[in-house]
Amino acid sequence: MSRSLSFAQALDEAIAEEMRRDPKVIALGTEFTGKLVQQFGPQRARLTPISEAAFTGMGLGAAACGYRPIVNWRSVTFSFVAMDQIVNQASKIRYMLGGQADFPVTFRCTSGGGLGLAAQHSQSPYSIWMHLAGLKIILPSNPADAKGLLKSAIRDDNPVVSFECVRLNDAIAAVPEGDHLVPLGVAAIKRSGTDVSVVALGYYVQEALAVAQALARRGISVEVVDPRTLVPLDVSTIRDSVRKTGRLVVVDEAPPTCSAAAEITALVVEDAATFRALRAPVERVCGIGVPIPYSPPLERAALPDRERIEAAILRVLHEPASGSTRS
Amino acid sequence: MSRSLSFAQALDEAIAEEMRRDPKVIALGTEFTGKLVQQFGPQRARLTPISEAAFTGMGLGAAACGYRPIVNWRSVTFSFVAMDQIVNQASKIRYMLGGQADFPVTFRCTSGGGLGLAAQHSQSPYSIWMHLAGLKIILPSNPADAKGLLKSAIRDDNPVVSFECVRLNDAIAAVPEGDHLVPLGVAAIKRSGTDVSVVALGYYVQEALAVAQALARRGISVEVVDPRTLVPLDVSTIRDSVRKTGRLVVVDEAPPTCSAAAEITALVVEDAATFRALRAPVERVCGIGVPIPYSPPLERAALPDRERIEAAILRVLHEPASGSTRS
Amino acid sequence: MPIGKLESITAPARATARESPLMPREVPDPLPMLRQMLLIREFDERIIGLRAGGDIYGAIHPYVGQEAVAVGVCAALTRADRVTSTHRGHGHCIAKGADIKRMMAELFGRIDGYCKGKGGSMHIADFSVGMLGANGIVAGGLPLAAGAALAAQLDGKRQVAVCFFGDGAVAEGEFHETLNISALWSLPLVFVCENNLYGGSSPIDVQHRTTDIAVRAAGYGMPAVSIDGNDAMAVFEAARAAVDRAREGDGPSLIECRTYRWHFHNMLRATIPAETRPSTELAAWRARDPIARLASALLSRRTLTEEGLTAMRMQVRGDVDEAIAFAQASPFPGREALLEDVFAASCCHPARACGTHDE
Amino acid sequence: MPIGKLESITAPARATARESPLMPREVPDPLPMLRQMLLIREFDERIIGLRAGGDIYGAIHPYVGQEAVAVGVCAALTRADRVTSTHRGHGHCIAKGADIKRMMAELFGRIDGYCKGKGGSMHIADFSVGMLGANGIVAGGLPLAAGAALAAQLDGKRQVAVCFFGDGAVAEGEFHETLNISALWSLPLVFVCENNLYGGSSPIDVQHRTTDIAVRAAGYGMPAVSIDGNDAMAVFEAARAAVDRAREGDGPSLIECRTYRWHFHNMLRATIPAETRPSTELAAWRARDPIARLASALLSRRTLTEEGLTAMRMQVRGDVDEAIAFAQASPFPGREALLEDVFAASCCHPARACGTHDE
Ligand SMILES: Cc1ncc(C[n+]2csc(CCOP(=O)(O)OP(=O)(O)O)c2C)c(N)n1
Ligand SMILES: Cc1ncc(C[n+]2csc(CCOP(=O)(O)OP(=O)(O)O)c2C)c(N)n1
Ligand SMILES: [Mg+2]
Ligand SMILES: [Mg+2]
Repeated sequence: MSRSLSFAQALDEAIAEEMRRDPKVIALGTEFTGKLVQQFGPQRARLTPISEAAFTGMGLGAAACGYRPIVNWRSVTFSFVAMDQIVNQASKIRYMLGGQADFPVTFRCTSGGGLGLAAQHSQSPYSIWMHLAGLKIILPSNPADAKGLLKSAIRDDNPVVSFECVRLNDAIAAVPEGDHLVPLGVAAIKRSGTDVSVVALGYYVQEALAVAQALARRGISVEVVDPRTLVPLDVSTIRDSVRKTGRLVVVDEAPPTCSAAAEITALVVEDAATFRALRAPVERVCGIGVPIPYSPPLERAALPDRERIEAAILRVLHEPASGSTRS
Repeated sequence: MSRSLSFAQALDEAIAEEMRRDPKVIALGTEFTGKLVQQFGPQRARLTPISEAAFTGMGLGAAACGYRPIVNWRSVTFSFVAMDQIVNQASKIRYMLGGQADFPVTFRCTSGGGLGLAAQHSQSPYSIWMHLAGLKIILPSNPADAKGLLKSAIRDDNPVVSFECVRLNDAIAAVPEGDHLVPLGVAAIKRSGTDVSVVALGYYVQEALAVAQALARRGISVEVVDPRTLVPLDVSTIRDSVRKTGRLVVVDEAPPTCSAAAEITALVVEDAATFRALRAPVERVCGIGVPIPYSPPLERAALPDRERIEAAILRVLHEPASGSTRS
Repeated sequence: MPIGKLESITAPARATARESPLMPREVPDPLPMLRQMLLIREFDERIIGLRAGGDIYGAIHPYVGQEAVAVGVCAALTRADRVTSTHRGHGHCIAKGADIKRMMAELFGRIDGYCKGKGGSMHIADFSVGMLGANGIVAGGLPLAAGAALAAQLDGKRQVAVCFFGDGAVAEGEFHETLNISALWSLPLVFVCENNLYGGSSPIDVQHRTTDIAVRAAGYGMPAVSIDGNDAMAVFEAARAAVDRAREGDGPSLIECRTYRWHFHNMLRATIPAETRPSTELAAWRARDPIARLASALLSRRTLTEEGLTAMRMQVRGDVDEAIAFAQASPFPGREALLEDVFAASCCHPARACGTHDE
Repeated sequence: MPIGKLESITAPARATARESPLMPREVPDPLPMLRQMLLIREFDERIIGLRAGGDIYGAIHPYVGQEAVAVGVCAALTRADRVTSTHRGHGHCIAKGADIKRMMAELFGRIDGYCKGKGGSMHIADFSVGMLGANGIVAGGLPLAAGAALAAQLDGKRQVAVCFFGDGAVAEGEFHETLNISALWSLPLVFVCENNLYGGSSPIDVQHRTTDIAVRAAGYGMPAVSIDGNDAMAVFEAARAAVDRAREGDGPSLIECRTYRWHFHNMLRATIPAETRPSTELAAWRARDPIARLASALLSRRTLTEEGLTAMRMQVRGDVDEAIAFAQASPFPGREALLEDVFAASCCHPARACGTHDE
């Protein structure tokens, strides 16, 4: 049984269900979606001042004392104000303290461009968090995964960062009824294929699927892998796919340098069996390495689109025969 | 003509020379090395309160108004308190404002482990900065480069971040006399070789050189490439080297995930000609993906060492014949 | 008395100071001020429709209702003085002397915009008039303004810097750090808090226990004053005192301007957000319209006639029409603009250097 | 009067409060306090030599001279109350009841250390006694303490939280944000500022124009008091008042303890850093030794005899000897420990998942 929900509704439902399920789950943020304050009262759903560093650290501190806070930074942009608490405290505290306590805190934020919000408010910096050891990271691509991953994140005994693509906010799709959970660390093959593997992140999963469908009509079989969780990353599913297809395109809107796409590429080529199976250079279809511009035509040019995804797929397929690859 | 200087002295000399050369160069920080206040007075060498966010933004603001501030965060750890000013302001401001002003500010910090300072004070997070578009990044590996790169950074009209490995602080080597400049964006081949390319960063350049020397005695010819500048990265020198040797090992103390090492790996395999030349999986010899532990044996185990570098070189050399690679 | 009264510290300006070309007007000319307030209002009322119509993208934050603050403060400044602004920045831009044509072109995402269309509403800047930029980060502009004040202090040319920010920004660490360091270094900086009683959609008591913002300055040994932010002349007086003080090398001060925004916090899509604030509160503040207040004072003093006022209204409407026409006529930036402006010319572009793009 | 006097707000504890097992002592027992101060001093004097000798690694920040603060404050706390500490944290650990054997083993980097040797001096914690951790980040512990206070408030069990921090930390944004939010929410939190007149090697006037830290609290509507931090009983009294207030649900307060460190700021290598502070200042503060002060008060009151004091000194020396022997006997962690403790067991290790390691 399932019903249709928007991405935003699915996330709200996850929060409400977990707050109902466990009285230790509390919420902190400068604004809430859904009816959190009405449903759970101002003690458990705490509207905070615009003090991200303080309430991020408070989430961590309350987690150390038996609570399971959900801290909402809103745009990931605002988390940079709280970066000390994330980098120097949350990502290291359990290890530094020799594992003497758990810190079950969930940090939520929105990410991504495409809404004309310009550079500061159009960031996709998950790789910054991935680089740290000690934070789990989810990046759902549809309402069902959003709900299931966020619920798992809240129940996880570790700090988890949930990146929620702004462009998916209104996306509507089926979400299973009941206590729908998606485990952390398990990728989903959203479409199977044999000619090329496309690992796509967040919003770009649907775009990759659309391209795959279009290419299917031309006899090209594209496998679309959605990692869903960036830490821990399900590298074996990705490598298996590449070992099968021999070709890899990674699609994400973050700029390429030191990105998740760079990591996925490196993980594939440093594994001997996968490296041997690889029959073409890896293609990264990423955001262009500039701050995201405001003007719509420039913003469109800065972000990946179906055309660029398709072109990259065709390039890796024709390599080396057609000589059409970049060099 | 040259004389021997420590890494720290070379950096101090760079600052003092540039402050003498240009009255618009000023310094901000909670502590100074050298005799900055005595030499240039408390107006130009400003001891700040422990307010990294404020004085980072002030460096940027003063740069917008005709000065060339050198902002010293000391440990990169403390820069995370100022991350809003770095990520949301410094890295994006010129682009967001359509290039109507330049922001010639230099941010200095120390990085790296190996001194028993534990997780918070043993970070090497340059890839976090590399991921942003709009900051240049230098990472010198010896006193001469340190001086020459820092002087270029101060004269550059853009925000530049200087990462200075703590373990190199006391390293002594020849530094040319006079106005020694090293251009940003130009890698150095610190040793040429034909069998395998080792791209090493910061402190690990000397370690890679030591391994290369040892392996030379066994008839293995290792090329050691030092990028020196991470943004802009001299990718053609790296690719040329790999096209020549067909094998690549990247060495750095940062954890591998979404690191500079990941980026270098991706840049190599996404280039068709280099990919075709590659005869073995790429090896990343990185810090283990954990917060750096305090206890010396654990810290040693967390960081790369000559043994691990050598083992990785031997693995890529024997691939696939010997079957000794990981899989 | 912990909270310094700016009035009490305002010595009569020195003769040398008066002669300086950098000095602000001792007595402001209220007619241009009124005209600027009308222009700001017209501009920001019109952008609501333009956003709804899809001519403007992303987020807009209208300044309507708060015009007296930007105009009163900037009347105390010279062109050489510098300001930093916020997400709600159009009023500050206009008051500091930016050209509404280029502002509008920026909002339209066009090449003739101040940022060549790259910045949009939250990043408009005009360095040529000392407007160092709007800012999408709450309190993010304060350190930048302190940097400008540091530059001014080192230059020794009696320039000052002003940072505008909201009541919500007072809860951020950057507010505290900037007040502390600027007080410590006696920077020529004026903190202008526009206390409009809400931070985003949250009432001010979600932010602060002490909703009196001026009281915060005492802890830094900084004089502060809390004033009626809807009275342009009162704002000017307080700003002049603070600016004089800064110019004389006597350090920073804080001005809390109590005001109110007439519209929604922001508009992110084509629909106009529903009002969530109490309607009585809104009505009370609309009755304290800063424009009507200045206009009626000028009318009663006969500095202005009804016809003059009507002409002014017509004029600003025409100006905004012209700005819109200018923006519409300006082309969108071409694809080549995408890779420009990341770095000053002195360097190669990292994206090109690392070769990861399709271009 | 902007600065609340804690004294004035301290109502006599209610009967129910007195009966609670969570309530601190109304009248402290000074002998254990003296003993703790002696132990802290002995511990931190000894680690200097151990750092010089290479038994301890990285950075140490001796607490010598400031013992009255940690001990006075913690005497007003129960085990269920929680504290966060700083880079200079050994004194807080000992005063809150941590075991010096496991502290010393941590400093030696051994498996029996509180953090299994992974944390070292700047990260010692003992959650079982409510010591939530030293912290290498100036002001970094304040938000964590506020989180503990939030948990306590939600639990409703009358626990309180205390954060220790230095005068330098007051310049950080996290100080401000935490004071603001805890005042707003009336969190059961006590801010203890150890004003030792230096932030690192910089004198306090490099940090603040107003070197009076207590005055900062007024802006938040928070009571504050500035006291002699070398007087353990005065610290206890102020702490008890603040803790009672927090326990009663009346919100946070700030206590500024004026004190002085006897040694260098920190020691990062085997050599002992040269003293940079004026020798007269140092001498004056050494003459105000908090231990001598409490001891002589107890001697003159005959609560303590000279022999008793000597015995106490011998005893703490023996305790530290024992701790050192314990640490020396404890093995270094094995290589397998490297990958443990990143995540709670509920998960797979990301390093393993991504397969980038040689293990
Ligand atoms: C660091 C940060 N946190 C949160 C936001 C989201 N945000 C944008 S405007 C705003 C409210 C700001 O309130 P105030 O400073 O009073 O300005 P006003 O909108 O009332 O003019 C918030 C929370 C932000 N832009 N930056
Ligand atoms: C955010 C941050 N900036 C800088 C430092 C470096 N640092 C360590 S201790 C210290 C001085 C702190 O002074 P104070 O808070 O007065 O504590 P004290 O050392 O006097 O006990 C500094 C600057 C740091 N640890 N964290
Ligand atoms: Mg407001
Ligand atoms: Mg201090």
